[in-house]
Amino acid sequence: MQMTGDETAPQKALVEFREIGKTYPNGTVALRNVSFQVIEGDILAVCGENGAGKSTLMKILAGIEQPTQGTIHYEGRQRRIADPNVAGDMGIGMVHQHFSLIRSLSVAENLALGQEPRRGLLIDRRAAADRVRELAQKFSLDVDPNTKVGSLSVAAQQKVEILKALSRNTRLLILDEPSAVLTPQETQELFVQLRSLRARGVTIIFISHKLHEVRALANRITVIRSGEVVEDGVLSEMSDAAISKLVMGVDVTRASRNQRDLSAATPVVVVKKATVATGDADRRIDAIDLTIRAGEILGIAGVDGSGQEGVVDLLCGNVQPDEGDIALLGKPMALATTLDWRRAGMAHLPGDRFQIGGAPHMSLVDNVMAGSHRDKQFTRGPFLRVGAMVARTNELIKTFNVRCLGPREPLNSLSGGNAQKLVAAREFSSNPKFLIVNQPTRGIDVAAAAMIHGELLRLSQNGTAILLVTSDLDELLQLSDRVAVMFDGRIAVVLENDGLTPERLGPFMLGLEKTS
Amino acid sequence: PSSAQAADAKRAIFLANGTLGDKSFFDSAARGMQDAKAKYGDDLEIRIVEMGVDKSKWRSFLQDASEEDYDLVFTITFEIGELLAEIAQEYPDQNYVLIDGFLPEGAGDLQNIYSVVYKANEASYLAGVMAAGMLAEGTNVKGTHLGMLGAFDIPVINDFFLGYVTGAQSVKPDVKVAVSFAGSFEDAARGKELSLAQYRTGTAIGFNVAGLTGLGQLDAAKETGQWAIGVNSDQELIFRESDPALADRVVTSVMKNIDVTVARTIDLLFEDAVPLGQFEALGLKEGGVGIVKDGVMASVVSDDVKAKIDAAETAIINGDIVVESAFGKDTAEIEAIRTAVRP
Amino acid sequence: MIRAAFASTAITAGFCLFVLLVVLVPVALLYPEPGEVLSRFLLGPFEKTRYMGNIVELATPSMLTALAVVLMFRCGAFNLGVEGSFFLGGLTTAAMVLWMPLPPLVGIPLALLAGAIVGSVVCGIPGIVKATTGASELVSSLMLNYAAVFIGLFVLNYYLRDPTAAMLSSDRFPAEYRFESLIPRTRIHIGSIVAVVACIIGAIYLNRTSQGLEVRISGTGNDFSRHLGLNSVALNIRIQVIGGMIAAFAGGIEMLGLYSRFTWQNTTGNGWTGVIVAIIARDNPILIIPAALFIGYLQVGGDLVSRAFGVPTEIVSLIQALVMICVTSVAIFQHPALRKFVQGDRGGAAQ
Amino acid sequence: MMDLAASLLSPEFFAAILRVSTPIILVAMGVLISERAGVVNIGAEGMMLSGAFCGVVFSAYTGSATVGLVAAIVAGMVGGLFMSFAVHVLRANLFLSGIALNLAASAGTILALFALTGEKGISGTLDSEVLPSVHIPWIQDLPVLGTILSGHHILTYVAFLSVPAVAIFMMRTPTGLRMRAVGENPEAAKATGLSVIRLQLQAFLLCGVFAGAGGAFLSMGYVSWFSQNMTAGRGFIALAAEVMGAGGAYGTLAASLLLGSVDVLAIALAGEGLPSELLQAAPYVVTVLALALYGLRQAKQKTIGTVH
Ligand SMILES: Nc1ncnc2c1ncn2[C@@H]1O[C@H](COP(=O)(O)OP(=O)(O)OP(=O)(O)O)[C@@H](O)[C@H]1O
Ligand SMILES: Nc1ncnc2c1ncn2[C@@H]1O[C@H](COP(=O)(O)OP(=O)(O)OP(=O)(O)O)[C@@H](O)[C@H]1O
Ligand SMILES: [Mg+2]
Ligand SMILES: [Mg+2]
Repeated sequence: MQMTGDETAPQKALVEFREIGKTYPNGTVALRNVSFQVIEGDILAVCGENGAGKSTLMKILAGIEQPTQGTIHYEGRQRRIADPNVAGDMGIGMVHQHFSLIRSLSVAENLALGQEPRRGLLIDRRAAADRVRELAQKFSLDVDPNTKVGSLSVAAQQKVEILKALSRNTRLLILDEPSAVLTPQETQELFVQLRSLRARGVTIIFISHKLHEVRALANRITVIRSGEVVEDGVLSEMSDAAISKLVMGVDVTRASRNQRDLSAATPVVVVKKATVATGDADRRIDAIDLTIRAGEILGIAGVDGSGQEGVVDLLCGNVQPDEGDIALLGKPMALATTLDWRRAGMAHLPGDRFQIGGAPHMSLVDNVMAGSHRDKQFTRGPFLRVGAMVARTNELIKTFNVRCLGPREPLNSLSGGNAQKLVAAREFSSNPKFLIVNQPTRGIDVAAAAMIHGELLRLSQNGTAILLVTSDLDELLQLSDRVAVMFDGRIAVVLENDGLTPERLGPFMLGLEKTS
Repeated sequence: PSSAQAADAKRAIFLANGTLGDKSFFDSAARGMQDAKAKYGDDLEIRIVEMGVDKSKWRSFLQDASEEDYDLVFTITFEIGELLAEIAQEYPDQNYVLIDGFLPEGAGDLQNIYSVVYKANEASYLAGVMAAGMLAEGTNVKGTHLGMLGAFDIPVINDFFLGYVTGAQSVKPDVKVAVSFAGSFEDAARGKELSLAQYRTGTAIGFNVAGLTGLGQLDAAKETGQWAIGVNSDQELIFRESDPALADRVVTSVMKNIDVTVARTIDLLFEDAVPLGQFEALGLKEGGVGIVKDGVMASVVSDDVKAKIDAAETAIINGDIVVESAFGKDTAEIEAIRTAVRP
Repeated sequence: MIRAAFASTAITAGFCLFVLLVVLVPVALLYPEPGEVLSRFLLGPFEKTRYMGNIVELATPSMLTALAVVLMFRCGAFNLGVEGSFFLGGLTTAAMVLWMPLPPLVGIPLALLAGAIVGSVVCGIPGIVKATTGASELVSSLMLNYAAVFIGLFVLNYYLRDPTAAMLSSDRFPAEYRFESLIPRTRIHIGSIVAVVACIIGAIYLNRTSQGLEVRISGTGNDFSRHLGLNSVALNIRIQVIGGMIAAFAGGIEMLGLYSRFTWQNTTGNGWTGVIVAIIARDNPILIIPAALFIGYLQVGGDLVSRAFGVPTEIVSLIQALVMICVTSVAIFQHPALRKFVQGDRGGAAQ
Repeated sequence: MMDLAASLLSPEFFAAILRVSTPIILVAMGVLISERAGVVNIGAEGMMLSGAFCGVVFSAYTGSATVGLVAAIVAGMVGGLFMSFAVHVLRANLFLSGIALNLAASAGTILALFALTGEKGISGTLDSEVLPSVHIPWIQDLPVLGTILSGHHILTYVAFLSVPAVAIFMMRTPTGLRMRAVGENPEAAKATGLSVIRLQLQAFLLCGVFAGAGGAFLSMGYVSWFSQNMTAGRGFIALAAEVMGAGGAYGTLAASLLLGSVDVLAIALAGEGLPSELLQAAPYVVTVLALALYGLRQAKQKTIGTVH
């Protein structure tokens, strides 16, 4: 852990953590004895597995949580960061892992919140809007001050978040997994902007689970494991393997796909000219044709909001097509509800595990058994066989390596990655004929992601037809047999994945190229 | 307060099957208790207990009172008669008084209850005579007919109504009476709004039988310059000091003298002469009911009308006039009478 | 696990007592014999069989209304129609008993069933309105409570009234329809047993049946149940109808258990008590039983001091209001020190 | 029947609507503020009752209607403090705290009235003041409009003026913006540095201001005394109006006026021989119908809105 600095720049610490410890009121020890420095002008990557304590540490720095032990020194002086306002005054801005925007308010209102420009007693709306334009121009982030945040795409919301964090003369910008919800293009764009911020003298702390992003952006890295700092140094001096081992404590092997010819396999899902013209604009689809065969993983690529969600809605029964046909193993499904789809053998791992994929306040047993709670195996007449359910849950917890205190704990006591594994366990274990996976590894650590990837490949080998929607192109290309690229609610092209590259997909994703 | 009581003091308890502050029967009975206390001092121990509106709890209050050797347990209103009869059977050694309520049929031979009802219809008859008299004279009234504001369409209230109507008809056979019900005993604002609607559509004199809701009528009368008639307590007196202009609009009030009955019964207790096992219906003759004559009425009502009232009173006392009662009439009969006099 | 559960119950009970004391002592000091006031309030309810009977009598309807509330809350419906359902249930049961000349063995269940069905509309309609139009069930059920009372009074006045009775009431129920007291010197009737059993069944239903699991899932919000393909709209309506039926059934039981004729002229407050009990029971059907008994105990204790010392009923209401707030106070119940004490050394293990 | 039609079209009928709606509007504005800040206030009824009581008592002892109104408002705010203490400090259930406030206000006002006057029912013996009515120059001389619009209680005008004021407050002022943020997403608001508790406390206090004024309207103008439980459920009606208005000030005004109109209609029909019970049920049934229709329209608009 020898720190050989960058000779050219002066080594001035902007922030110094001294023996920070944090125990949450429920007894969870999130951090213990964390000590390291953030050097002024650096882009520091903070890495670590799910639940390692990264967000907690950053929340402490941003004044949202208070440490239960230790001190923070900012510009050489010990400071107590009592609340987010203090942090703001100190020049610390944070982009949260889960957005802290108010959806019904406009961009300008969101940015002004807490420090509204006034004209008399009222908010000076024009000044607020001007402030947004000014900031947007200064940081070359393009947003319209008067649109409602709720109607913005995720990427645009991310920009608003960043602008908000920068809106108070910010000298230290913290980004907690900013890229988790972005497409690769958007991520690239974000990085350009972050670099230019650094050039303006803003120090940046950046949390990510994606090593290549860390490499592309950061110059230093701090690795946290189980609430303790296990590495703190210059990035260029460390190999990927070393970092990955530091993060996980073990080596992680990536699952990989065998090239297969599936053209003769039974078509499981057949979609013909399906159109959905109502509902949210970015969920509409237009004359979609798709076939997914038994054992095949069909990946869907596309810029966020190109209609991927619409396809998922359509194939899990959330919406019925206005026009066109769908069949599952020859059975017409155009009018089918979610329940019909599930009965016919569909399973679905959604993007949002706490809202859609599970009930945060219910126990792990309830979360795992929901859906199979009417199976003969787990019922006796109208009654549940609780013993059998608990046994089954324990079994799945074991096979999917879910880290938890026990099956009776609530789902929200799990970290994001472990919750995702639990939801995956429920969906994957039903032996689906057709499986939809939507952003399966968003925001979860490398080991958990590898485990889920392995399971997906295993299922496909057993004949499950899988629809994979992901904005992570590496993941997409690693797992898919074929890739359908969507643009503006249509399928622009379907490509065999025989050595496809992101560059090959790019023009289709951006609508520059089209083949029917 | 018990320390100062004489050892052989008489003990009486009043169980209000509701809450005090109704400006009506409960308050009146409580007043009677207090009058008696003032009279007998340490020789009398009184207790006033509110049983609340939850009817399922009344029985246990009665049972408790029965087990604590009071000399007399007072209860009032029609709602409790049946329950009291059951309790009285359960505690044959305890003595009770039921005021303003009937015992159920077949309970008549209970020897430990003294029960009293009022002929409110008789006093209302006088109010009707007065109102119709003023209307017929037309000198200081504005409007074409009479009005009444009730809380609910229930027998006790309809009994007032019937007396009022028949009294009015005796003076002015074609008299019309508008009737509104508020659906509450506590909503004075609604009482006022209903009364305003009546006064604005031709009601000259209103009669309120609706507890606190009814007081809203007085405010409406003040605002429109019309007349009101109160009930169960002298409503003029409530406001005489604080709002004379409003008090001036209350011509009279129809009284059930519950306080008098309570105090008198306690007198009888000291004489060991409570007529247990008996039932009395107190009307004008017995002084159990009446109308307030010495307030606004004295100056506002003409001697001619006053004479009519006195004549009617005498006739009722002599038994020459028998005023109809709403008790025992079914809903359709009452409704028919209301329809007949609707303006 | 069991030790913790037991300790937590014991602490809850001890705490309720503590709060009660804190609120009660200043009031007691206003009276010449404060000690007597206290002991009357706290111990009085256990002095006589009859008082304990009163506790149970008061707890019986609120157990059932609380169960109705818990079921609806757990399903995500903030429906306060129990008050109106209770009223209409009582009225309909009374009407059936009076109109249907059947032997009690058939007549009573039939009357209760009819009451349950008619009374269920007050909770059911807001459920249906919510499902079809999205209008808040909280507000429409509050409004329907009032409507139910007035419509009920209309029926009473025009169709059920006993003209020979001096008050607005129905005819007397035939004696054989009224529930008999199970324990001498009390009016504890079969309904109390029914209520306890219903709470137990409610707990089994919620926690141990497939449909109960669906109810709980629906209660957590729409997305997850939609993801699973559950028809939570239909389930929601069904639960609100069932909730209404339970509350209305409670009204019928109250009617046949404690009354000899229908005499209600307003809602009885049993629905609101049910809401209070449900919240105190933290939406757990089994905890309804002690919570309802606790509220009944407060009422009986309050009544006793108001009878014995003339403490105004209003003071008793104030005490009850404060105690209610305190026993649901998270700040107190989940205070770290208290939790630590209850959970023993379980704390730091969460990793 | 002719009479009825005439009375329904009379200016007095419309004036009555304004009068009957006033307390609903005032309290609904308070409920709106607290609801938008994320704390639905079931206790508005209790705040209103305390306001009605304190207005009478303080105006009687000081001889000043203004002091009475201020006292009513302060009483409402004390109710707000009570709610905030229960919800934020004790962290008790919001619903239950509201129910408890209603209970406490009902019991507390009766006790206090008894302590002051020896009466539990009515403050008739207190010589309390009423707030003035306002005659608007010019308008009062107009034939029909004069009766409808002029000569109302001052708080009626305040109620109507408070609607745009609340709209501007919620939509255009920093505090209103912050309250909406806290109500919509407390976590996010907290991360932004807003104090959720302080803003919700302010919302409770403002709700108390309006509810207290609504109570003062009842006891210092509508009638000129306090009587037990005189609010008679108007706090709950205000809650309904706010929901029907979907949280917007103008929508809430419209809903309050609708509820007021139905009530006044029922009052006008009271003498027409319909069963009184059914007339009394009517406003509540209409409320539910209106809620349903409004919900239906909302749902429809949503689907239409998204097609384009
Ligand atoms: N509010 C909280 N209350 C209790 N425990 C918490 C809370 N927030 C986080 N924790 C726990 O603290 C630990 C660290 O969480 P933290 O959010 O810092 O992890 P992380 O490193 O950000 O993980 P991820 O990569 O999944 O974002 C975890 O065990 C988590 O369960
Ligand atoms: N009050 C709490 N009690 C217990 N655990 C909590 C609490 N609040 C948050 N946590 C847990 O702390 C963990 C960290 O929270 P955080 O918001 O950083 O999500 P996360 O783990 O990073 O998930 P993801 O990265 O998938 O969004 C979560 O797993 C969450 O369940
Ligand atoms: Mg995190
Ligand atoms: Mg994460």
